[in-house]
Parts: sequence; C-alpha cells; structure tokens
Amino acid sequence: MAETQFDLIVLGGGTGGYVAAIRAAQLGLKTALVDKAKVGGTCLHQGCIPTKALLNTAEVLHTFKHAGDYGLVAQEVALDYPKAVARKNKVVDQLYRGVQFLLKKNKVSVFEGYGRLKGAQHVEVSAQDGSTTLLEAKDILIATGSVPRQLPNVPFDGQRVLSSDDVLSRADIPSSVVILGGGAIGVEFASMYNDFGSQVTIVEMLPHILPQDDEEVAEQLTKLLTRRGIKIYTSASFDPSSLKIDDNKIHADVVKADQSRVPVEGDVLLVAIGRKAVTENLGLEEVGVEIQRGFIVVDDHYRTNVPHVYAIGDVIGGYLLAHVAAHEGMIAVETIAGKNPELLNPHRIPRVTYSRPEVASVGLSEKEAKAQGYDVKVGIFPFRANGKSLILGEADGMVKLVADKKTDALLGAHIVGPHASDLINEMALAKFLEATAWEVAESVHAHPTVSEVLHEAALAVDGMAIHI
Amino acid sequence: MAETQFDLIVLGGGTGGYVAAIRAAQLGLKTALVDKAKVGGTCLHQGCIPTKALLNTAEVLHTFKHAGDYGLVAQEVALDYPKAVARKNKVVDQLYRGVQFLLKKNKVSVFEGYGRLKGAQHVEVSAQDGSTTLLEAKDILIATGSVPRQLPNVPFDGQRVLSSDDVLSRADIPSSVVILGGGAIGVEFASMYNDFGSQVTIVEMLPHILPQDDEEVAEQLTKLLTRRGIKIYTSASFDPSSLKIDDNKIHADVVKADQSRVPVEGDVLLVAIGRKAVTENLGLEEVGVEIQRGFIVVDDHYRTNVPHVYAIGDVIGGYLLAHVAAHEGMIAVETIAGKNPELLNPHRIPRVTYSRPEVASVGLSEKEAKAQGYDVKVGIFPFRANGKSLILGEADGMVKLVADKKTDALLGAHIVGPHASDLINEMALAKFLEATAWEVAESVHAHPTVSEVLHEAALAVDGMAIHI
Amino acid sequence: NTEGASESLRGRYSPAVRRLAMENHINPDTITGSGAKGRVTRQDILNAVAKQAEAPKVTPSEHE
Ligand SMILES: Cc1cc2nc3c(=O)[nH]c(=O)nc-3n(C[C@H](O)[C@H](O)[C@H](O)COP(=O)(O)OP(=O)(O)OC[C@H]3O[C@@H](n4cnc5c(N)ncnc54)[C@H](O)[C@@H]3O)c2cc1C
Ligand SMILES: Cc1cc2nc3c(=O)[nH]c(=O)nc-3n(C[C@H](O)[C@H](O)[C@H](O)COP(=O)(O)OP(=O)(O)OC[C@H]3O[C@@H](n4cnc5c(N)ncnc54)[C@H](O)[C@@H]3O)c2cc1C
Repeated sequence: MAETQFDLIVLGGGTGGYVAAIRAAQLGLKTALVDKAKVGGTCLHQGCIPTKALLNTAEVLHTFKHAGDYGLVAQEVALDYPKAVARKNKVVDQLYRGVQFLLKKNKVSVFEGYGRLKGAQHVEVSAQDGSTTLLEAKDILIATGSVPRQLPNVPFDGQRVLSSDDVLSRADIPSSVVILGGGAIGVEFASMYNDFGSQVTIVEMLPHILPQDDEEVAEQLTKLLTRRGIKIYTSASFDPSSLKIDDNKIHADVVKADQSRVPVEGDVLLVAIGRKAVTENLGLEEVGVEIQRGFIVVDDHYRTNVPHVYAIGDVIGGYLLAHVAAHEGMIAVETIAGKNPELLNPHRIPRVTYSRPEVASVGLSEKEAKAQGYDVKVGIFPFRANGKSLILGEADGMVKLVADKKTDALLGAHIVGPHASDLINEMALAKFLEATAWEVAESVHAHPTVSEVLHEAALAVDGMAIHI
Repeated sequence: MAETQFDLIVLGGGTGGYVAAIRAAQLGLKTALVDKAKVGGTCLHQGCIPTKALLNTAEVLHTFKHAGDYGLVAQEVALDYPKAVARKNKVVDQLYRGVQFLLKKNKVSVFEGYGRLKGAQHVEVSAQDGSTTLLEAKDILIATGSVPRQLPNVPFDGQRVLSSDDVLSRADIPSSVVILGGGAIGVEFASMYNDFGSQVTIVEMLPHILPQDDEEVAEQLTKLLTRRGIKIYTSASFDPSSLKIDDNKIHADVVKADQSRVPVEGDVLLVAIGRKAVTENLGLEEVGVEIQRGFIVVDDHYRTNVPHVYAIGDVIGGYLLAHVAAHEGMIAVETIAGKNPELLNPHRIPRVTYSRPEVASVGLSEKEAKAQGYDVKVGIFPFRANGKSLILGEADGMVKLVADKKTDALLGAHIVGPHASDLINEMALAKFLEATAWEVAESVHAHPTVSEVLHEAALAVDGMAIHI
Repeated sequence: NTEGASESLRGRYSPAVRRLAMENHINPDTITGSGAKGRVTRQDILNAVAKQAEAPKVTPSEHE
C-alpha cells in the first residue's frame, strides 16, 4: 500500500509544482506530487521547451541560408520538418526523464491521476483505471497551471482553428497562417513559421505587438519582422463572425482602428490570445478558495484565504512564466517549512520572447516609468556598434536602459537583439542588487562579448557611451 | 598647419589608447592620438576581432556538420577559407571605420606616425614620409601595447615559425600545427584549426592548459579538446635546440615531466608563449620612466614615476586584455581630468577564452581561494542539465562557483560551456556589487536560458540546486 | 554623471546587506558605505556591529 499521509501535497506537476515539490523534499517535508498528465507540465510538453527547440531549428536554418557570409559553402540547405519535430521530441523526452529522475532522487511520491480537493487537507486522486486514492497532508499547494484560451464562439477544432498545443503536435508546416495575438507566444510562432517559409499574418488588438514590452523595442521588432515579410496588423481586431472555414483555408476580416475591414486568409488560424487558469473541478468552491477574474487569489507568501491551502504559478495569474512559477513555488514551500524567504518583486522578473532576434525586458518601460512619476534618463545602444554581434552576423536590434534621473536607479532594461535572453538575466541581477546605471557601466564587461552592449547603454544613460 | 598644443597626447591608438582619447575628449580635454599603424591596435587588427571572426566561422562550420541533429539537411558542407578570411577582414574593416568615425566625431586629432617622448610633455611624431611634428601637452598617456614574444633563439620567420600575427595573415590552413603555449591564444587557435581540419598539438609548460583558470574547468576543457583529436602535452617543455625545419615541416622534441622526449611535427610551429610590452625606442629612458620586468610601472591611477606621464594597457602588464586596457584608459583620463574614478579591482575582471566551448572566469579559483585562507564552499552545475543548452545542442561543460563559507561572498566564477563569454559578465557584475552566492540564486533567471546554470550553481553552493 | 553618485546610492542596498542589517538591528541609512562611490557593503554592516559591541553597553534591565 502506498503511503497517503504527507506534510505537503502539490497538486499539478508543471514547472511550478515539481520545483516546489523538490524544494519541499530538500527541506525535509514528506511530499506528494499529483499530476493527471506528464510531470513537467505545460512548459516542458506544450510550452517553453518544444517551442524553443523548433525556434532553434529555425535559427540554425537561417544561419545556414547565409552560409556564404561566414565563408562556408553548402548545397541544398533545407528543412526536414519531421526530423525537426523528432529532435524537439528528443529534447523534451530527455528533460522529462530528468524531471522524473529528480523527483525520485528527492523522494517525492508522485501520484498519476486527476486531483481534487476534499477539504483543506485532503486530495482525492482518480487514476486512469478508475481507482481513487485519498491523500492527506498538513498543507496543500495548488499548481494546476493554465490552458489555451479560446476565442468566444470559435472553439479550437485541431484542424483549422488551432491552439499552441495543436500547432506543436502538427506533423507539417502550413503554407500560410493567421496568428491572433501579438504577445510572446504569437510572435514566437510568427518568427518560426516565417523562417520555415510560411506566409504569416499577425493580428494584435493593442497598438503594438508585445504589448507588455517597451514601445520602442516593440517597434524595432515590428520593423525587423515586417522586413522579413511578416504582415502585422496592430490596433486591429479580428471579427469572429466573419470567419469562414472551407476545405483548404480560413478566411476572415480584420477590423482596423479606422473601422475599415481587411480580409485575411490562411491555411490555419492560430489563436494565441491568452491563457486560462485551471481552477474548475478542483473542489475549490467547496473548500471556499477565493477566485477573482479567473485566478486564485493569494497573498505575497502564496497563501489563499483558506488556511493550509497555497497556490502558485499560472493559476494565480500575474506573469504567466515558468521561472515565475518556479520561484513562487520555492517561496511558498519555504514559507510552509517556516523559513523566511526573500519575496518576489515583479519589477525584478525578466521576460523573454524567443523570436529572431530575441526580445527581453525587466522592470519598467520608459512609458511606465514616466507614468509612475519618475523623471527618467534613457541610454540606448545599437547592436550594430557591438563587435561580437557583427562577428555573429546578428547585429540587428538595440538595448534601452531606463534610469531615474534623481537617484540613478536602474528602473528597466529592454533588449531586442542576439542573446537577449541571457543578457536580461544580468539586468535582473542588477535590479535585484538595486544597482544604479553607472554601476552597470563601471562593472567590467569582457571584450568582445555581446553583453558589452549593456555596459555601453549604461554609459549612454549619462551621455558617456564610447562606441556611438 | 595642424594644431600641436594639447591637453593630452595619447601615444598608441589600440583599444586602451583610442578609448582613453575619446573619454578625454568627452571630458573636455583637447586630445591628440598618435599611432604608427591603424587605430584599433592589436585587438582590432591582430587580436580579439579577427580571431573571433574566424572562430565564429569554425563554430558555424561545426554546427553545419551536425545539421541533421537540428532537423536540417545540408549537402557538401565545406569551408571556403579565402572567403572566411575575406569575411574576417570585412568585419575588421567595418569596426576600423567605426573607430575612425568615433575619433573624428569626438574631435580627437589623430596623428599617423611613430611617436617618441621628448621630455615629459612633448611627443615627436615621425610620419612615413620622413617629416616630423613636435606635439606638446599638459599630460601624456602611453598606450603602446604589446607584440608577440619570440622563443629565445628561434625567431619568427613567417613561414614555418609563426606568431599569432603571421597566422592571421596566412591565406591557407596548415594541415598540421604545433602550438607552443596553452594560454588563451594558443587554445583558441587550437580549437579553430581543429574545426578547420588540421592536426593540432599543444605544448604547455605548466600542469594544465589555461593556467590562469580554475583547474577543474581547465581539465574539463582538456577532456573536450582531446576528445576532438587535439593532442595536448602539459608539464612539458619544447626543446628549441631540437627544432629542425625542412622544406615541408618543422620537427622538434617535447620534454615531458619525467624527462622523456617525444617527437612532434607539424607544417608550422605557432609560438604563443606570451606578449612583450612595447617600451623600446619611445624615449622612456631619457625621460626616466621606470620599467620593471619589461613593463612600465604605474600606481593605481596609472601614473608613472614621472609627473604628467601616465601609462595603461598591455604596456603596464597585468591582465593583457582589451577591456582592461579600455577601463584603465578611462580611469587614467578621468584622473587627469580631475575626476574621482572608481579604481579597477583585478578580482572583478572577467577573462574569456573563445574556444569551442568558451571558457570564462572572474575572481579566485578554488585553489587560489584556499591558498588565501578562505574556507570555501563550491557549487557546480553541468550544462547538460540545462534545457536551453540541450536545445542549442551545446551541452558540454560546467559552471563552478566558489564562495566563502563564513560570509557567503562570491569569490570566483568559472565557466566552460556555451555563451560563457556573456555569462561571465553577470558574474563580474555580481562581484562588482559584492553579491553573495545566495543572491545570485534568488535573483530570478528567465527560463529557458543558458544563464540559468548560474542560478543553479549558486543554489548548489548551499546544496540546494533543483535540477541536479 | 557620477558626481552625485554617493547621493544616488542612498537607500539602495543589496538584499544581503539589508538582511545583515536587519539581523543585527542596524539601520543601514546611518552607515557610511565603503563600496563603489559609497555603496554600503556587508563588511560595512559587520564593522558597525563590531563597533556597537565595543561601545559601553547599557544593560536592558536598567531600561525596563
Ligand atoms: C507555447 C508556450 C510557450 C511558452 N514559452 C515560455 C517560455 O519560453 N518561458 C516561460 O517562462 N514560460 C513560457 N510559457 C509559459 C509556461 O509554460 C508556464 O508559465 C508554466 O508552464 C507554468 O507552470 P505551472 O506549474 O504554473 O503550470 P503548468 O505548467 O501548466 O502545469 C500544470 C500541471 O498541472 C496539471 N494539472 C492540472 N489540473 C490538474 C488536476 N486536477 N489534477 C492533476 N493534475 C492537474 C497539468 O497536467 C499540468 O501538468 C509558455 C507557454 C506556452 C503555452
Ligand atoms: C591573437 C590575440 C587574440 C586576442 N584576443 C583577445 C580577446 O579576445 N579579448 C581581449 O580582451 N584581449 C584579447 N587580446 C589582447 C588584446 O589584443 C590586448 O590586450 C589589447 O589590444 C591591448 O590594448 P593596448 O591599447 O594596450 O595595446 P595595442 O592594442 O597593442 O595597441 C598599441 C598601439 O600602439 C601603437 N604603437 C606602439 N608603439 C608606437 C609608437 N612608438 N608610436 C606610435 N604608435 C605606436 C601600435 O601601432 C598599436 O596600434 C588578444 C591578443 C592577441 C594577440
């Protein structure tokens, strides 16, 4: 008989849940992890990892097409999509086995099945075979994540109207695709499909794509994507009532700001308008866990209103990001274990879009900073003035640092360009350590490196950049 | 008639000199820059940039050879070395024009010619056409850099016995090469030639290659290079008296630690045993500038013993690195301009070797830290447990963080693996801001990024890594 | 502009400095930083703690 008494039950084994479970075990808590599907969750199976594996293939393909630029010759460079998918699956698999190994190594008891709260200290697990197990614990952590949001009245059909999940399980590349939503997910698929040769159209309601990012950076990316032939409509809405699906294509109208209508069409429609927290059918209402606007409500230690019940990750809203889920999980568990963890400050959380080139931010955009009453100074540095980026043959883009004129405090960092995903972590550390812009400038950056752009942009904040 | 009266004359227009000249001009000093060759110096014309351009071609070639891994097909992939050289030259040229533009934009007066001190406040410039100009300034900054060091009694001949300068100006790839010196320069050429198909042998006197780096990291790189077929002799000396040069090859004996002799041979011998500061024929003796062990002696503000004469960069020794020269230049000039610059702390300077994979360090190695009496704790994380590295197909290597058990202070960071050159700058910032290991751990790193390895290694310092 | 830099660092501490100060009941605002342009370092806090320990102590009982 399997053990059913625990210190902690984690419901949902995505990034947030499995990291929390491992940390709990490390802290000496007897821990159970319940998942109805594969541990690793969205991020590992339908999110971060599979998308980036395919995006990497897209990037390498792009490099190959420019072989001559590097002094290389090659005949017949081409994509073998089934092989790219197989490669993606291999990476996912390797990491999946890794997570399974880590859970075992840390002695986390993993229960496969659908979990439902039965009171504040019990979870009932229903396995595929119909059997149920009642688990009991001092505390419960909900980490059930999120799923793709549908367009009202236009359900996903897996054929023409697709979610990101659908797209990732397709065996081929559509020759044309209309993407609803110019957020990170939409933009990543747009960049990938464009590199794979599809005709791509993005429709975004707000005035610029990547609406959470700094305007100038988003505009820069818009220019780069447009130059590659991606058609981008912003301040534009998709009229669901105009959607027609025939044997080969979807057709619909996009309504622009001036109310004019433009017809768009594609082999498929990818709906990437957001995610919906998984809160239904979990027994939350019965236990009385408060939910607002679809997300579980928690305090800064991830306690819900019900004693012993905590929640983290996509299911509580905020930034729907894997590293956020993981950190929230660690903080929640450390709180449960009676530690005094450092709390999460949203201004210190890096966000990345893995388009080509990558886009990344931390902290306030220039506009946000001004709206908050800061008198700002801005330092901008273009990648084309950076030696290593020229060497890489990836010199599009720029860094923009936003600082407080009064205190020199680094308020925000915004990057569109090569290696942005790594560079932003340095800026997140700067924010975490409460650095000023001049400290970033005075910290020695090795030459030649891509991240010298940070040093130069920090100098530029005070008009002292050397290389522009 | 050109102006000959200045606030500052910078002698030598390498990275150190031109950056200093630009900063001086920004600070309102009327500045002259003297160089006998092209501004940009060693780094731009015979160092950092051309080597990394070729190394990048090597890396792309390697990726190409593994096209199938990414789901791509590429037939008949081959290196077109003359084209790679042309590409290298193009990048150098673009940056060279950039430096010229920056000097002009900042109104630095550039004098082409050989410069020589005439007293502490004059420099005589002898142009190619035989004409001379006498410049006068309140202060002089010497930034004459360094040149390749020869093996005693074995002069460079440009044919078989080569310096790094010679190698970079060759039009072809030797089919085999013996490299004397396993420092950064030797290892970079070894990695490059191996990727280009040459037989490579490295001979290093000290017990491990990259002797300035952490032992464990150097050993890891040794393993990776050896696996690629590079032959590495450590604790081994090259016997110059055994050197024989015939029409096609060089032959010589390597003397191992046990005094046994091993014959080595190659098309060419690349001597990469170090650099020699350029201090001769500059009028330094006449002015009385102190030189010790071949380098100009300066204080922590880069003042020589002679009032008004400053020196920075390779010519003063220490780390012979471009970013060091640049920072020294800025500090010297700010001192001259009456500012109070932050001084350079060698423990905060990042160092990079651009082999495949890259190696990078900042601060103390484990051994050094122990030798200095620290009770250390070490956190190690392998790249193969990092999702983004697996996605990149570059999962060899590891990060090692060294911290002080008593204070948690981050003492050193050592990386061998993908993007090490960017990652090290985050660790340099951590050192600059006097971070602890746990702060690096608690600072949120975006997922999936290569630099998550830093977060994990920092957690590992306290035995709390999640993903190992 | 690095002139007003030490002013700019007022009130900016790394989490480690904050934590050390809190644990030792020290207000970091009262400390002159020895780091870059006056940044308060962990060592500065430790030095302040040592100084406090040296100073003649008033026993709590006398107060309560
Ligand atoms: C296409 C795409 C790309 C993305 N790219 C990135 C990226 O690059 N970087 C990034 O940071 N984030 C990215 N994200 C977001 C990231 O995937 C999520 O933020 C992250 O997965 C959230 O983790 P979580 O643990 O909260 O939830 P999830 O990962 O969604 O995990 C929830 C788990 O709970 C399980 N579960 C749910 N209900 C029950 C139940 N009743 N019983 C048992 N188990 C249950 C599910 O099976 C699932 O395994 C991406 C998302 C998508 C869709
Ligand atoms: C193969 C190789 C690879 C390297 N890779 C890197 C790397 O990746 N990263 C890194 O940080 N460093 C690297 N370095 C080191 C880097 O090149 C030097 O540290 C840097 O160039 C030092 O700058 P400097 O200004 O002190 O001197 P230099 O760059 O050597 O410049 C000195 C200048 O002074 C001029 N000069 C000398 N004497 C006179 C005179 N009498 N009159 C007029 N002009 C004069 C010269 O013409 C030259 O332009 C590399 C070096 C080599 C050789």
